Amino acid sequence: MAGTPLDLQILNTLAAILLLLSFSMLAQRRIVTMVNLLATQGAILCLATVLLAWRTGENHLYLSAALTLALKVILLPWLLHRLIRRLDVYWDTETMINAPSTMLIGLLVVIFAFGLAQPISALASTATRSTIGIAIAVILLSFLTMITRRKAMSQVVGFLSMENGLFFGAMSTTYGMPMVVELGVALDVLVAMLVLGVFFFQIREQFDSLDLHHLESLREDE
Amino acid sequence: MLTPASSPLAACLALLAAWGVVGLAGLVRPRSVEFAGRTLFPLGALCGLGLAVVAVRSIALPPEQIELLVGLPDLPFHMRLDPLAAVFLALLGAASAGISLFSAGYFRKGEGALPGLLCLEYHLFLASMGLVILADDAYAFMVAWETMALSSYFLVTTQHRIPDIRRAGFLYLLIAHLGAIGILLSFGVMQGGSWQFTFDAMRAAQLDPQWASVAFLLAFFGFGAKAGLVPLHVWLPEAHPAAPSPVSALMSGVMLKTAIYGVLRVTFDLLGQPQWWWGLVALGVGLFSAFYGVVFAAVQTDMKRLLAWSSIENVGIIFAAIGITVVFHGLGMSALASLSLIAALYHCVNHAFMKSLLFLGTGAVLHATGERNLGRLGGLIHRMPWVAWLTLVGALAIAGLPPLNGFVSEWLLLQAFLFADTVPRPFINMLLPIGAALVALCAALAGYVMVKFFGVIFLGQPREPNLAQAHDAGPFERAGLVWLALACVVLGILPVQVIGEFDQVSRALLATELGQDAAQWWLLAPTPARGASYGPLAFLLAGGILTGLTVLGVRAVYHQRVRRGPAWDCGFVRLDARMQDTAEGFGQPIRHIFQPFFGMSRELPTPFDAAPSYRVTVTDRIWAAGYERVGRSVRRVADLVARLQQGRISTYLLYSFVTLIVLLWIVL
Amino acid sequence: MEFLLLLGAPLLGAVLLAVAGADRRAPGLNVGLSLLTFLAACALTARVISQGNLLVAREQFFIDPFNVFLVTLTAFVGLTTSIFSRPYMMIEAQHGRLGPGRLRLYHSMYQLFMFTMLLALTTNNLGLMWVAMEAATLSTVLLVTLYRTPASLEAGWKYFILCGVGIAQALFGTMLVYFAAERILGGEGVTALLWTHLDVVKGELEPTVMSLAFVFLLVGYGTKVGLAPLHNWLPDAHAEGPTPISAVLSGLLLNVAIYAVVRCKVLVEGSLQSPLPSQMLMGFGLTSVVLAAFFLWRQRDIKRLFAYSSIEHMGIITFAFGMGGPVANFAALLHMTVHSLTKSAIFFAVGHATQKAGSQLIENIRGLITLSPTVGWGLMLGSLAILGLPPFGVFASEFLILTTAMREQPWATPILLLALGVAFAAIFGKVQPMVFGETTARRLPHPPALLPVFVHLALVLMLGLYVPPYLADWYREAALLIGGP
Amino acid sequence: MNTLAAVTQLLEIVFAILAAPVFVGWVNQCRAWLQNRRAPSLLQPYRGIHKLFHKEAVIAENASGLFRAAPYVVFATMVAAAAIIPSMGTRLPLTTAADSIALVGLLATARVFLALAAMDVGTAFGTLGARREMMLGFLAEPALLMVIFVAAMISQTTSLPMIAEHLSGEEMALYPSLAFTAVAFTLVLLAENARIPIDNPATHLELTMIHEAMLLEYSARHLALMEWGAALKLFNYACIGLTLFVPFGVATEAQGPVGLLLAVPVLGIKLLVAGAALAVLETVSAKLRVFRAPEFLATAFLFAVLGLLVHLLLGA
Repeated sequence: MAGTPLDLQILNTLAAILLLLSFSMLAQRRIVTMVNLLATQGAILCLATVLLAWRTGENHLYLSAALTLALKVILLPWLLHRLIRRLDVYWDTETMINAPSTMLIGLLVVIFAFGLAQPISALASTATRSTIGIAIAVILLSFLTMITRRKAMSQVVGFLSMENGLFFGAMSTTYGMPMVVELGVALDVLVAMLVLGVFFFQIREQFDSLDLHHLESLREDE
Repeated sequence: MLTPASSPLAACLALLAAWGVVGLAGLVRPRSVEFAGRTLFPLGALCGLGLAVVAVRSIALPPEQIELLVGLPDLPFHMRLDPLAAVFLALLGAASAGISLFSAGYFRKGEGALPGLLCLEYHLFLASMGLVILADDAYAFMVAWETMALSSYFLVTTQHRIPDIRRAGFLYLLIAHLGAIGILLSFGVMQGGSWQFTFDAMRAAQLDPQWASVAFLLAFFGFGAKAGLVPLHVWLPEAHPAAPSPVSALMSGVMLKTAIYGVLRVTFDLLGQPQWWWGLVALGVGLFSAFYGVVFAAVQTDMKRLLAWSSIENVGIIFAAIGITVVFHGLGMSALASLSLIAALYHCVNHAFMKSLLFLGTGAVLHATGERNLGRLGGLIHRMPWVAWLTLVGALAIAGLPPLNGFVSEWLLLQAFLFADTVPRPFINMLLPIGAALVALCAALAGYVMVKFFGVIFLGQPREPNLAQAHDAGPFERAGLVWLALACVVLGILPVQVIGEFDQVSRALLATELGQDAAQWWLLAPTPARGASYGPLAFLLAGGILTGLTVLGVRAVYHQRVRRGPAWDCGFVRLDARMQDTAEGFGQPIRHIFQPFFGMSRELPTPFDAAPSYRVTVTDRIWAAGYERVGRSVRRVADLVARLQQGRISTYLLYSFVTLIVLLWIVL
Repeated sequence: MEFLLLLGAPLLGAVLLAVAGADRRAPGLNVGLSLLTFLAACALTARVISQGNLLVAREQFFIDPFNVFLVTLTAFVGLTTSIFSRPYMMIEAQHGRLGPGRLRLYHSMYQLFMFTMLLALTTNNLGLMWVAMEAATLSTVLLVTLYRTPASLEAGWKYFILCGVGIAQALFGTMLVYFAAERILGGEGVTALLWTHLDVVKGELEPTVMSLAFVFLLVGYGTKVGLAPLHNWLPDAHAEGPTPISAVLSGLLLNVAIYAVVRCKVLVEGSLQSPLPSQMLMGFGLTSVVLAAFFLWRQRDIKRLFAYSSIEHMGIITFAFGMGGPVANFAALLHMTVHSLTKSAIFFAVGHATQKAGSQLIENIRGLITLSPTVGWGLMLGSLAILGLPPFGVFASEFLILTTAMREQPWATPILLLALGVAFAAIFGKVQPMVFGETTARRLPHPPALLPVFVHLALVLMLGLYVPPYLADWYREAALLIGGP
Repeated sequence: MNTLAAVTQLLEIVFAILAAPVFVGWVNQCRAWLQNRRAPSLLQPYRGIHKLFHKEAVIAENASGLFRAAPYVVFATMVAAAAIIPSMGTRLPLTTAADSIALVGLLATARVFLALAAMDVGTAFGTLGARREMMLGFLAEPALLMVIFVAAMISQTTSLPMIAEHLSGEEMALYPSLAFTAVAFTLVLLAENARIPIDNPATHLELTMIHEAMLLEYSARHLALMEWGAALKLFNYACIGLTLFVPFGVATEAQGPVGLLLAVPVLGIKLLVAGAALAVLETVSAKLRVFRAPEFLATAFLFAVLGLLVHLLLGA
């Protein structure tokens, strides 16, 4: 860390914070804090993008940073908070597996992700190639969060943190995707959120709770 | 395109197409019975007759091939007419002519499906059988094979309101499909690396013995499933009786022969040099099926099921004949091989006519009385003389009694078995003669079954009062029955000419022939050296003269007064229909002697019953042992697999997560 | 010009129907728009046949023999489904299951869904293809949850989450491809993601990165195809939505997903030179066929039954593409065509059958043939066709696939045949009592439009007996294009 | 067809028709002597037949045409069978038309027509008799065929005259296989002709009779023909046994007319001895239960198969 220039050091620390955030999201029970963690994750991602844009002079990165800020930091968390208040679903108490074992599995997943990223970062020409491992780790951790959650809302938060991980991955491997794709992805995420909002209201209306064990009627082993 | 006159194959294809057109014409006015009955079915019979004539004339001609436009882009349908195909086409044409004639008068209102639809499926069934016989590449064969199965499935389920008929239809199509999969696999093995699926490529492919045996066994399984050999026979006694009688006649008489055609085509033509031990497999399975079929036929109480079981017996005997043909051919005893092949072909043709005649007879009875259960029939000979006497011809023929055709094929088969002691293999020359004894036992049991069948239905007193209004068969039905009975008699009396035709097939398949040099036209002496000969015409003349002399002798001496009185019956006065032997009763000795074969459950009355009743149900053990067990195991696996889909979304996510990690691990 | 019409019509239609989706003429408009798209697709095909491959709008869109036949197929089935959905939706509205608002949503989403599929098929840019797939998923989620019943909500939720996660993996895979391509083609502009450029340079792409990318892409798009371990969402989604949507989902969306997988496989195969991708495809295909066959056994809902049958057929197609080689690819393309035609025909018949019987449970639907022969015969012939009985085209492609499998992978053939046998027993055992026997169904207010069912089955029967030469050449060209060992 | 062949053929037929009732009378006489009863005269069967011919035929109301035709068919088949058994000479033109398997077929035809006629009237006894007769039939036929097979394998042909010539031509060679088949054949003879161990020819006891049950409804001339046919059947079986197992004395081609003249008395003596042996066998054995018949005939089949195996092993 010492030999690299200052901005790279900051980028690496920001990546480390991202990893820490997704880890804490894995262990978190309260949905409100999860949404806040998601917002901070978005903020960190936006910061890193701005820093990278400044360092590499890729101006389209500024635009994607602005997009991330608008979407991932302001709009979506606000939407989620409003939903949480309207549906007053604050707790996602019991999970599939207790916290310590999820953390342990998370650790294993991170190790696997770093092992996986070795060949890619060896080839990457970008400055931030070392953070690819962290990006993959964030993706797999958020996948794990979705698996271990009982509430629909927390699954959605996991899904959005996976989007963040993907964006960070794109940013660290190839300084972001081509503009038209970035726009498309952002649009998709926005529409996805709208659809999810509609979903929550309908589920609430049908089952008067967002717990996923109502959504287990379509099965075949009984 | 050669003009139909000069090229028989084109003529055959034109006639099959004519059948298709006649079938489609049925849809023009589907509801009217007269249109379908009076015009279309006779037209179909004419096409059948034409097909028979063209086929018989082309048996002696060299093989001929045509490629049609239809088919896969790089594998169009190949068609081929060679002596083997010509014989079976002749069989199809002649038998279907009689059956179509009969069904012209048979189908009436309320027969389940619309008459027009029935006419379409019926003629599609005939056309697809014709195509199966003519097909010369794997794709065309498979398409024709399963169209045959499909069209016959729809015919079987015409009265689909009855649950048993639906069950029979499902079982039939399922086993037919499994058989077809077996055949497809065997074709795959047979092309042996040349990767073209025309039969010529398969003939050229040199398979090493193991692969050839695998191909043979797969084909044997596939065709045996359609022919109804024992382990795979369970669908036959269900499906044949479920269909309307002309269709049962067509299925039993002709469709089973396409399976036999398939085995002959694969064993002798496509696999080139068959190995002799294959014959033992065919012989063993054939004999066991024959014995199993006839024993079960003897205990049936439904007349059509009785005939279906008897079909299994006859198919078993034909497979036994094919078995010894392969044994002789494999061991190089060519004269005997051609003798037993001719016996097999002869029995095929005989059975087609005999069994169709019997099924059509039961059809006429079913239409007259509306009753299929033997327990509620009897004494019909008085009201249905035409049907009774013509069915008697069929019954005597299938029991293998001398002047008729059943005896000729049995005689040829026993002659072939008789020389089996010259087989060089040590144990085989002892087992084969005992095989002959088993064939004789089956023939005798067939006699038993036929006496029961004819006696219980036509003779004795009518067991139900409403049998009195039974009316005889209509003109068309009589014409169909007479055509088939005539065929039985002609085949019985003129074997020498018929065997002359089959010689072409033996020369084509086994490169040897029987050669009818010494015999006059009326005497059948296949092996002059052995001095065994059988002249049915002289035999019949001598019998006729002796009977005539007896009648004249008696007339010269006898007291001519005749008085009709009540039956003597050892002096018992009140004689009613219930005192006769029932169908179960007639089968009782067989149930007693061959006890281990049957799964029997008896309901014995207890002394306290108000209305004591005794009922015995005979079930097929193979169904319980084999098929239900397979069904249970598949259900168990299905339950196991269903556990994958428990409905919780997190488990589904876990599946995809684990798949991702595993794949990444592999790629690393 | 046709290309603009091809994509413009559905997009414009979506907007138009969003506004006027509720009134009586909306279904007619829907049919008109689909007809317009179909004509555009035919014109486009004629142009591609005459002039060969086509690059439009600064290489953003690319039409070659492979995707042009899929475009025509999609447009055609889209047209017939819209014709079928007209009476179907009127009857549903009459039965009070759908209000005017929902009809508007249905029609606009239908056109949007067609647009996204055509976009995914024709685009040259892998990223844009991903966006189109994601948009397709979103539009169908709304369609699946149209009835607002608890079951449809659950199905929609699972469909959304599972496919969302799957598609996210695909996005990461696309990024890895972009990363590998950028090192060769240079970072400026968009060329690094254009399939035509990637296809040219696929030899030099980095093997390790490409294999990782392929894994992510396979798991991603594989979820959309419904391959075995990732298939759980498919039966629920296809069974709970309205029947026209099930028909389009089963018939078309699975084809588009397989198209995407094959596009990626072509790139990865070029760069990897090892049989790993095809082995993976074959592995997925075989597990799908076997698992689906045994799943079929316990089904009680007719639409779930045919959803599992779709999984089985997608397994066969993936297995065929996995084997590679001109014959197998030809058979796989033929199988895709006949499968989508037959499966959509079956869903049309099932749609009316469920409406007549008033329930989707198999034991409540009895004796269709007696009350309405057309629906009964349509369902019977359709299920016989899907089960691969010869006169129909499905047997033709299965014949080619099985015979190639006998040569390439002799060990796989018995497993395939066993699965086909079990599937036959399961499906036919359930369909037969539905079609035959005493009837419990009731008359429908509107006469069902069953012309599409018999047009589809006639086409499949034709493909079974006689594949027209220009169609055969089309498939051969596409098969060579896909290539493989 | 030279005259000698025609004469032999005619002689065979006439001799068989005339000698059959006498043979039955002779067997009944021997049985009576063995059971120390006064024996009925040798010509008693003739008197019975003559009486029956002059009686008025009573036919049941629901009897069909088959019932009236059956006696003539049965009688004619039995005469045809007698025509092709080389009991006296081997130069029989009719044997070219029918070999030994056709002979078995003829016997089967007679049995089937008899059973059908029995079922025609529809009484309990008729159908019971028919069922039992067919049961015996299908058990006996394989054994009979194996017997003929062994003889055919020994002489490499299935035509009866050539078998007779082959067997009589050899100098007095002992065939162990033929010994076994002889035992089998006697058992089959007893079963087929309703002799004591299987069925008592003289009885009218409803439960035990098999052959008599089928003739229950016949009267007058039809009954006469049926009785004569049954006698002919016994005569035929005896002749088959004599031809196969006691072949000497049959006039072959070479011996010309003199041989034929000599053959008639030799056949007479052989028949007398056979009749006596049959009577002894009947008086010695007791009647078996009907369902013991299968074991009885299974042993017959076993002996025939043993004869076959012995032939295959020892070549004789």
